[in-house]
Amino acid sequence: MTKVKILGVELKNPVIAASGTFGFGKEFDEFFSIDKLGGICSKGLTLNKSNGNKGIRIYETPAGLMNSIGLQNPGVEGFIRDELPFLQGKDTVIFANLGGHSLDEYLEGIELLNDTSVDFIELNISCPNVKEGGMAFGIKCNTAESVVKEAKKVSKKPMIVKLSPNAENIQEMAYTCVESGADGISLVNTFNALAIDIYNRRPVFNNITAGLSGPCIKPIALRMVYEVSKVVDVPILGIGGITRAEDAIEYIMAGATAVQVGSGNFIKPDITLDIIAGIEEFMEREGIKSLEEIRGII
Amino acid sequence: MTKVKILGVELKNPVIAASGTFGFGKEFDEFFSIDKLGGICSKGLTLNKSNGNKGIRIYETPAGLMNSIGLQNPGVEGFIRDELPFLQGKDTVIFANLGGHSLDEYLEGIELLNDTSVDFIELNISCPNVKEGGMAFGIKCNTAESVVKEAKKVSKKPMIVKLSPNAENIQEMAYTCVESGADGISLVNTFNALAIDIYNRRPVFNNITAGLSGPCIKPIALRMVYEVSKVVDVPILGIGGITRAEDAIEYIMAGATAVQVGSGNFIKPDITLDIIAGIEEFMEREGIKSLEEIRGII
Amino acid sequence: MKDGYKEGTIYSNDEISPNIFEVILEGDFHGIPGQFYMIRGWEALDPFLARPISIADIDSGKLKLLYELKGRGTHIISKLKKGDKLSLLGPLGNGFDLKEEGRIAIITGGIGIAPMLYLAKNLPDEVDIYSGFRSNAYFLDQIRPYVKSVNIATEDGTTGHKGFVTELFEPSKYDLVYTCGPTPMMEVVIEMCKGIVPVYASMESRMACGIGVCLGCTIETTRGMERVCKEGPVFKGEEVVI
Amino acid sequence: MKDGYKEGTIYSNDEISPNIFEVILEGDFHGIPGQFYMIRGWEALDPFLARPISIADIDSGKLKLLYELKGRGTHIISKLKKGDKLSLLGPLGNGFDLKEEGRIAIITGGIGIAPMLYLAKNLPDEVDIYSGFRSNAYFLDQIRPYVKSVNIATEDGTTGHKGFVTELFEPSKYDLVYTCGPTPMMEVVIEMCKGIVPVYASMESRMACGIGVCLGCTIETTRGMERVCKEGPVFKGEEVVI
Ligand SMILES: Cc1cc2nc3c(=O)[nH]c(=O)nc-3n(C[C@H](O)[C@H](O)[C@H](O)COP(=O)(O)OP(=O)(O)OC[C@H]3O[C@@H](n4cnc5c(N)ncnc54)[C@H](O)[C@@H]3O)c2cc1C
Ligand SMILES: Cc1cc2nc3c(=O)[nH]c(=O)nc-3n(C[C@H](O)[C@H](O)[C@H](O)COP(=O)(O)OP(=O)(O)OC[C@H]3O[C@@H](n4cnc5c(N)ncnc54)[C@H](O)[C@@H]3O)c2cc1C
Ligand SMILES: Cc1cc2nc3c(=O)[nH]c(=O)nc-3n(C[C@H](O)[C@H](O)[C@H](O)COP(=O)(O)O)c2cc1C
Ligand SMILES: Cc1cc2nc3c(=O)[nH]c(=O)nc-3n(C[C@H](O)[C@H](O)[C@H](O)COP(=O)(O)O)c2cc1C
Ligand code: FES
Ligand code: FES
Repeated sequence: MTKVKILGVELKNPVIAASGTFGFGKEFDEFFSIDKLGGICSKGLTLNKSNGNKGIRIYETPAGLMNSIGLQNPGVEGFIRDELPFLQGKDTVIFANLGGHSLDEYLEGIELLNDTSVDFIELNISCPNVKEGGMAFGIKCNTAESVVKEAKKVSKKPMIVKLSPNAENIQEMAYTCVESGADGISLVNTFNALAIDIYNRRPVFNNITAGLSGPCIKPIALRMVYEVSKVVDVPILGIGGITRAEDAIEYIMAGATAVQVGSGNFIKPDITLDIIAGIEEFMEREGIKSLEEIRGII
Repeated sequence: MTKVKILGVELKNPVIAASGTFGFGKEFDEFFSIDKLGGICSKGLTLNKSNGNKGIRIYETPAGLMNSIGLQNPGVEGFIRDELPFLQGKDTVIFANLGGHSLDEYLEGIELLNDTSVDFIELNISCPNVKEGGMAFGIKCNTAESVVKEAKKVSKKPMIVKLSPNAENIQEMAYTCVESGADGISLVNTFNALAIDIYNRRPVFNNITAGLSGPCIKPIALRMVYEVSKVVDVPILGIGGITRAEDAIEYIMAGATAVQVGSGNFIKPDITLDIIAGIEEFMEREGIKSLEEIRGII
Repeated sequence: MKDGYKEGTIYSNDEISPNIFEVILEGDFHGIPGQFYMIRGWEALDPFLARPISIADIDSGKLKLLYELKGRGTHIISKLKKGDKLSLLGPLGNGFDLKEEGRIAIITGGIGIAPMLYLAKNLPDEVDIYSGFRSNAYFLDQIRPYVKSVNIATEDGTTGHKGFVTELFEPSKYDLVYTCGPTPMMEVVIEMCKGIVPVYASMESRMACGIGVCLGCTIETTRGMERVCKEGPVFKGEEVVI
Repeated sequence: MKDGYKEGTIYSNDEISPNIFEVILEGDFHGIPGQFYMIRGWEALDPFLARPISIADIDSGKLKLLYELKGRGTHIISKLKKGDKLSLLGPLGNGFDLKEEGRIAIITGGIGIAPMLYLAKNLPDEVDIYSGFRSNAYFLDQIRPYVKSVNIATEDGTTGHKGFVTELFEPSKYDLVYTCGPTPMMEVVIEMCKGIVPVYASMESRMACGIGVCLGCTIETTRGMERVCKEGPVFKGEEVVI
């Protein structure tokens, strides 16, 4: 009943674990069978292994949190070697979230992923926490355009482009990415944000700004998903502040094909299961046979 | 000790009541003497009286709220006739927040305000809740430029331009406004946001989107104030999610000369007094003689 | 000067009917029938806003509130126990105009019964109350001593008349009507009474501030947009633009 | 499968020293010394994250936690009373490696004393504890029965040695050291012990998830970046990159 199809790939349900909030699935599989999820996005990968950022990495805000992890990850090869085998053994759809500091890094990363069993590449042009590249690609349409175009040429996998809410114009950005070859769009990544340690008179984070996520951003992210759904015809994965089934349903009614749950995973390891169950309940109560009936209904 | 100066006008303290959250001061004056505030912004005025929007106007979100009041107000003349006399009798600084649906409306409004005792005009090019004009002026630099330039020509009052966080590029927007004649910048107004009533399968608000405010937006708004402070040299009024003295101090450390408290007024009528007291305490404890010492210190 | 938020200590907080709670707060509360308080049962910023709840009764300074479990706010409040604190701002709003004589009807729907105990106590005894509920009736036991007759309608027929409360009530029998309940019900009452008998209706609205500054709670009246929290919550039927 | 968040019912929650609270939870808790639980004392979304708190003791399934009033989270928890509920996820982290013999020192700073009762109970008696506090000492009465000596330092001289706890302790007298406290203190301890005696340090970090997925809590170790919540919180002194 809750099945959805993204670019020909069937997901059991529209609930995907968002990148950077689910590791590579192992830790969660100790709490519940991650087979139950529609899909899983890997932690953001970069071509080479990275230690991520120094200093404070997590800071709580009202109904949300800021993070400056900085793409700590084992590198694409490390992922393929050490993490993917476990994920392959699971009955869920795999999204490899790929970041990069330069166009070449993205392209090399894609080439490595081409020959694996991942179902999708989620091209992350929206990470605010790396010094070069990352979100810089996701602010102005013309920079995004060139990355997406080149990436698409190389990619043998269906390619979802993950947008930054910091983009100057989210509709134009989504439109540009799709015109440039994006097979799907996911949004939003974190909002660029600031926190100050007033006692030490300096920013909390070494990089000054960091990425805001969680329920606090949901109303804005939902608006962006809605706006994007008006200008592109590809599947949209809605992300931002989802902690309840109702939130997920809002995204679907705003036009998303599926949703990703990020920070919510931190406050309850099995929150995705609650959300899936809640969606099922809602569908039953409202007599909805397929989520297609309510997609983009508003 | 907490005194600050904005364009030659002295405020007792840096705490100003934000537009639309303080009426015209009368209701609050029943709870505490509003003389204690650094300043007061009027509800957003339009040239003509307006009834505002229909349908639901207020919707709570995690650590925030969405509103779609739609500039219900007595019109500039109504304000001058019925509200200003009361405010004039108070020992605080008055900001007349002026919205408009067209350039002409802004200009006529300014002319009417020119001959009054208001200390500042706060030009609202950022209201997301009116059908025409409003925020539309505050998204792209070139539209803002023409409004601000013309407004400046007409205005005899120091003119603060209130920016929308929905601007495509907040730094360019602030810079453009200052180049076009803004004497000061206030930011942020509310974030364009969406909420969906999933049971009725329609947006909660008649206008579909509405404006998000409150603590949820603070980390983003603070980042914007910081960014703007790097590119303009005029006084900045920091706004967004302030409910505690610490929040206000963060804004000042990010570069704001003063702050405005908006939604916070709804959760505690005398929250501004707590904030003022907290700032004083902080200054004493930290041995700060003047807020100039910490302005933009990060 | 008016008081800002002050703390009330919970004396009792009981579920008197499924999803319906009665909380009694110790303190020195005041207010007239039809006025309300803004209530917070949490210190954090989520939920963000306080909730408007009518005065159900005030007895030697103790405040009684009757509330229905709706969403997160009432859910949190329902978990509080004796000795816990609530933050309250009030009394707010205009309250009912109290009439000293004539035949009076009170018409309520669901939790709209909340302000009626305190109202009935402050009216002469010639009052008939007509209360509609979805299923179980509640709170009427407490009101009964202060009224002449109690008339119940339930949608599922659990108690009293099966159907709507408006089917029980004859406007022409009264000199004055007070009503509180869901807007659609009150609109029917207002229509029924039009030209026959004056109605005071306690209107619903979503509130942010409760003190007249956000303009979030306004409704259209014959005098223009008016604030439920300030000019209201009680409006004359003929003033309400339906 | 590991348990997700589960509820614990508060049996007692007392301020045992200024700003220091001890809460005891009824239930069927388990875990080893040095492990921790993620705690939520609220249902709403603000505060958003749970708080990591060490196991202070487990006794016939009852969990004891010792916590210092820091910010909003601990403030909310401190207001809870007998019968109220907490949500807990755990036990998490690696815990201390328990040694059965030799001379053992425990060095704590401030609230770093929290995991040491349960640790001391699970060590042989040949343990000396050295505890530093800003002003008042606390929790040592409970630990005393399980150790050979208790040595106190307070910054203001209220009790014991006036100064830092590290001034009291001689690494060469021991075969093993356990430490928990503020990072700067633990760094001194690690430096003092370098090449003399092995140290196990329970490291501090801000946590979001507590289960190893957010990478928010990592510290630099000789093996690379490691997660305090997963590979830790206990690290060997020589592994910690200072
Ligand atoms: C003047 C006034 C007096 C009231 N007196 C009482 C009373 O005595 N007892 C009582 O139980 N209720 C009363 N209400 C309604 C009460 O305020 C809402 O039920 C309550 O705010 C819901 O809060 P919540 O957090 O549980 O629900 P939320 O999670 O905020 O919302 C749940 C649902 O309640 C509805 N709702 C939310 N806010 C309001 C609101 N301000 N008014 C109406 N509906 C709302 C929404 O439609 C939503 O679907 C009164 C309302 C007003 C305006
Ligand atoms: C493995 C581990 C075990 C711990 N065990 C205990 C314990 O047994 N008893 C105890 O009192 N405390 C313990 N702490 C510290 C405790 O988690 C923090 O003091 C608590 O989260 C503060 O929450 P708050 O909401 O009161 O403060 P907040 O409002 O969140 O913050 C107040 C201050 O606390 C600091 N802080 C916030 N989060 C953390 C954190 N995760 N670690 C360290 N400092 C933080 C910040 O610097 C901030 O200035 C432990 C921490 C870890 C990592
Ligand atoms: C700790 C943390 C780490 C994240 N790491 C990544 C990442 O590596 N790649 C990525 O595309 N997004 C990353 N994100 C963003 C999330 O995938 C998601 O887009 C964002 O958090 C908004 O969703 P939420 O509000 O549900 O958390 C991260 C978010 C958090 C909180
Ligand atoms: C109910 C409401 C009405 C508002 N009306 C106006 C307005 O008329 N003019 C304006 O410039 N801003 C208006 N604002 C925006 C606030 O002045 C402020 O910029 C915004 O709410 C962010 O601050 P906060 O997070 O402290 O509320 C309004 C905000 C709210 C919540
Ligand atoms: S609730 Fe704000 S004006 Fe009525
Ligand atoms: S707290 Fe998330 S990885 Fe340790």
